[in-house]
Amino acid sequence: MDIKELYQEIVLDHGKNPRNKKKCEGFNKDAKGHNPLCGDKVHVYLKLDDDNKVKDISFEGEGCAISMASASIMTETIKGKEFNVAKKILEHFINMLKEGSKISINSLSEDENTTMMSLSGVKRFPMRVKCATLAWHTFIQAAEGKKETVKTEK
Amino acid sequence: MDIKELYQEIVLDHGKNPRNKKKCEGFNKDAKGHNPLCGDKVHVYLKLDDDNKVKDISFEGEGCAISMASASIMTETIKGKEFNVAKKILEHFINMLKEGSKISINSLSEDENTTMMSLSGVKRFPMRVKCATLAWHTFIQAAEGKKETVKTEK
Amino acid sequence: MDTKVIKSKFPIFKNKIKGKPLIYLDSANSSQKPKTVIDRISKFYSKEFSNIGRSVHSLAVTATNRFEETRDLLKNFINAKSTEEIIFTKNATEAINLVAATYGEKFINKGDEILITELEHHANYVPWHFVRQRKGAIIKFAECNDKGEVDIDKIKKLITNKTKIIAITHLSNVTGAIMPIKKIVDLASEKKIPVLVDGCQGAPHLKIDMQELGCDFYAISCHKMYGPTGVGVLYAKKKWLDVLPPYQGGGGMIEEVKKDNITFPGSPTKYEAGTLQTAEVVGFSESIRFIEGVGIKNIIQHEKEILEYGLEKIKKNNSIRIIGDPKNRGSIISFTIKGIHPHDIATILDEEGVAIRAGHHCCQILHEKMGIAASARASLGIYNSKEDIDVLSDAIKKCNKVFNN
Amino acid sequence: MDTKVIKSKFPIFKNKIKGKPLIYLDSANSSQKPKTVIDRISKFYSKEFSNIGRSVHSLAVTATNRFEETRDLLKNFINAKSTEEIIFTKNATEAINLVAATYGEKFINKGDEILITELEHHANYVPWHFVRQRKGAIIKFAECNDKGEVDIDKIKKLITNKTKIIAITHLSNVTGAIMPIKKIVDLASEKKIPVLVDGCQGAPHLKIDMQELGCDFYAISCHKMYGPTGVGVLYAKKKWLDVLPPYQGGGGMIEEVKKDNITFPGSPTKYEAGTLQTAEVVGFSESIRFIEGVGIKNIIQHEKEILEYGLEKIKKNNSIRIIGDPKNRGSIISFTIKGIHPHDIATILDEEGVAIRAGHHCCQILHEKMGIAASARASLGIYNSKEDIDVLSDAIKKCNKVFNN
Ligand SMILES: Cc1ncc(COP(=O)(O)O)c(C=O)c1O
Ligand SMILES: Cc1ncc(COP(=O)(O)O)c(C=O)c1O
Repeated sequence: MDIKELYQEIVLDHGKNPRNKKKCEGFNKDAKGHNPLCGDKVHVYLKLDDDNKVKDISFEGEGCAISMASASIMTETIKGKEFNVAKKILEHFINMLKEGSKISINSLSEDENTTMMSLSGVKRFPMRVKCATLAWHTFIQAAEGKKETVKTEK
Repeated sequence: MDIKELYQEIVLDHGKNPRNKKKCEGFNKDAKGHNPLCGDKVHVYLKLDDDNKVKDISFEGEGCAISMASASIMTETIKGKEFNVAKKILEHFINMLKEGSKISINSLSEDENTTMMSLSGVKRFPMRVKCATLAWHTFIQAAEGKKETVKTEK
Repeated sequence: MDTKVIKSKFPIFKNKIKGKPLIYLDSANSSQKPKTVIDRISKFYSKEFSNIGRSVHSLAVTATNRFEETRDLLKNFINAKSTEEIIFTKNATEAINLVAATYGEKFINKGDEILITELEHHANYVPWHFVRQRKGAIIKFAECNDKGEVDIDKIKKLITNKTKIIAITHLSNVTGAIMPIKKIVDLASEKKIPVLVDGCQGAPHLKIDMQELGCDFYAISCHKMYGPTGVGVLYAKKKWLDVLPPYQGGGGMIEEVKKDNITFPGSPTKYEAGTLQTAEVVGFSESIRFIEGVGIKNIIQHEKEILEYGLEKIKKNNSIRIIGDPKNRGSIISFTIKGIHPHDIATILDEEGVAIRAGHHCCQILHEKMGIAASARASLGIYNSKEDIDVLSDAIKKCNKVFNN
Repeated sequence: MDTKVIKSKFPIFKNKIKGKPLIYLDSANSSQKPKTVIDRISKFYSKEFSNIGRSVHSLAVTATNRFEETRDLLKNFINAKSTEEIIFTKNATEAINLVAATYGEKFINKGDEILITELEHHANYVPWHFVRQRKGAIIKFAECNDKGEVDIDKIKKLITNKTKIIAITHLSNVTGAIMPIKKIVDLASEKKIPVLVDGCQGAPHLKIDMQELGCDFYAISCHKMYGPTGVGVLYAKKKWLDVLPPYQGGGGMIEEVKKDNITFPGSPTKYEAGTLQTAEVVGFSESIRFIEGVGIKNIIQHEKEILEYGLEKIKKNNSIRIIGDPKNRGSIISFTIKGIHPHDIATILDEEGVAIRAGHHCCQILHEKMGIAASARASLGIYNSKEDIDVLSDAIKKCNKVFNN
């Protein structure tokens, strides 16, 4: 396998030009994530409406291409979706990163699916799984209103 | 070599019936010795006259056969001798224990020499050298008027 | 159990001592290592070595995985609730120091009481002595009886409202007494007092199940479990690790470092500062596999047989005094011979290829209680056989002969 | 120096990483081990193993002698005055913690100042942070300049009558800056301030002579000196060890233990509690022999050549920023590539068989100063060659290619 399978064009694009990298207006939840090993940091802002739907989501932070791309892709993918659906997507996403399985969720468009799948190369790089999941865990933390910084340790 | 070369009759005799094991009358110097590893303890009492001659010497303590025999033999050997001669004897004694050399000091009678040499078996047992020298070092400590307990460490 | 087969797995037994086969009866001091453990260390250094947890290159990933695998194995072996409860230390001594220092700093104040027993190894007294000095605390010693065991009533009587911790050995390294940990934990938990168990002799010889024992802290010495030197383990309930301060500071155990403040991550990271004993921990995984391969039940059964055989045989020698006679006893026989100092015994036994230990075995308080300065100690391991005991017994007779008594 | 011959002495280089030869550039993290070290450990466990210092049987005598031989070797290697000045610890981190805890307890009080630098590894900051917390002391940071070095004037200016210790790295593990220890010691000794040197990167790469440096404490990490994991060394002047309190408590470090008091022996015994890293220390003797065999002068000369070659080559790549440009520099090159995060660099390099480290290298203060969160670091060992640098340089170009920049 070529290293390009990890750094696919979609990943590089999201890494270099992350979408929704700002503090979104009117957010009502937020949380911080931190990977002390490499210094990756992310701050997720979330506007969750009363029906637990993600009205808006954005992030700020710095880190490697994988973590930035993953955060960017996450915001694009789950904006407008139910929190429960988002959780389901994360489940599939983690399975993809760890087991190499496909993502198959009805509520994901083909485009969204392709974009998510662009991170599948991470599977071969176990040390980088944390980079790919940091933003997602931080999103969950924000949605569930927990206060502590998400930490990915050793 | 047989273990009997370490535990020669003379050594066993002195170990079981140590000579001068008491607090001698009129001592003017004393010191304590301690081997924390095995718990050997010795307390040497010394009457040194103005000319630095050992008028009387005795000891109290408890420990293995080697340490008790060595203390007992020491008191017999150096009683009546000059401090400097005693130091010389110790030097030869240590060389015997470590290098296997003979003791050859003019002021030692043939009997005294034989008795000292009965400890020569210790050479093959490096862990036991400390047992054989504890009383001697404590004697030097007492003679030189130092206050700290002599310690034989690891 | 076929000890010939077992012995063949330990390279050390291929060597002769003074021309005689090695009869190793000093396992309570440190056990010998099976070939699988020795080879695992070599292989790790030759094929997989890298510093763990800190780099993203392949070697570091492998090394980190191997290291954490051991934590997983150990978690299952001692039935901890999570790997967060398993901290690798330098030795059991450091494990107890870690608890004394951090728990002492946070929870022990002037006039508070630390409850230990007269059986304790210096490793389970000196660290508390430091807390006593630093905090003005009081150490109470539960008394040991003639049988070399501590009656639970003696402990009960000493518990007061000021008792802040009970620190107690699982299996005495001198008398072999096995303490009723579960009962002590029940007693202590009525008053919400945490219990630290010095498991140095427990871990290699007993079934250790943290959920069954219920203790708050358990200290393990890997080199007594057929493992490498340089590693110990502290098991601690997560609720304690969550509130106790860090111990040693350095790389790997921090979260965010600023000039005016530092924050720390959760356990076990918080307690593992600097470069760890990577190769040793990886090697230790093979010790656990070895013990599990033989089976802890088989080990207990085998050692019990040898112990009973040994006690019976040695008791026949009239000049021998066995130190302690606990009802519930592990694989240790400490003894003295009338008229022969333990050091002399050890030397004479060594001439016969028999390795035992002589001294106070880091238990001065207990020896003083027994009215002796030192004792000789034969301690068993998985590799010992009845024949070993026979050689020991003959060698002891030789002592009598040399000393004409 | 023929690095082919040197590499052949390290079994790890027989392995392929992702099908490619291993180019190991992570020695500042931990060095690889020569076969002699690996085999010494195996041999020790297979033929000589026993716990040391505690038993009188033959194995214990041999083991003790082997262990103490290493102390002797090391004493000569670093030119200490006596073996009493050599204490074996778990790692360098523990060595610094030992000093911070004991010196801090005895000599540092509220308002006193601890002087360190912005270059320090967390191992030489966090332990002092604990002293700050415990004692209400103040930590002052001597500033690091653009070149990644600390000017001695910056240190001089911060010395006051309240300065109780200066703790400083010998060789920065990020910028490679070599600090003028002797001059700092001269400065400090005018005011009778002791100097602790974090010698983790100094010991493997520089000539270290305690009489020449004149420092009071020197911390060493054996696993960075081609030695086993699980061992560090604290060198300390005897005058300090004579007055400082003990650190960890347990077996082996006591003199007399009573219920109401405990007395302690002299150094190094006082500081070596519990079962030591016997096999590791014995193995380390072969590391010293290995280094002496190659010759420290040859090592310095060789690493200098490779370093210069590497710096020149890497500087040619316009997208690279090298972190620091110290006048006096040891074998470390930390860098960033524009638009590529260090973690991504490390991953891409690993695909080429090149092992480097990415992160803050336990130096968050320094990284913040340099305005970055992380960097990539290539660090040299005795086995690295110019060809390794060529592979590194090509691999870096690959990073540029993957990221299209
Ligand atoms: C400069 C420096 N100091 C301290 C340390 C810590 O050494 P150890 O991890 O062996 O305790 C290191 C290595 O990580 C280092 O490079
Ligand atoms: C009961 C007991 N506690 C503590 C220790 C200390 O263990 P370590 O030397 O591995 O720290 C020992 C062994 O020496 C022991 O037998």
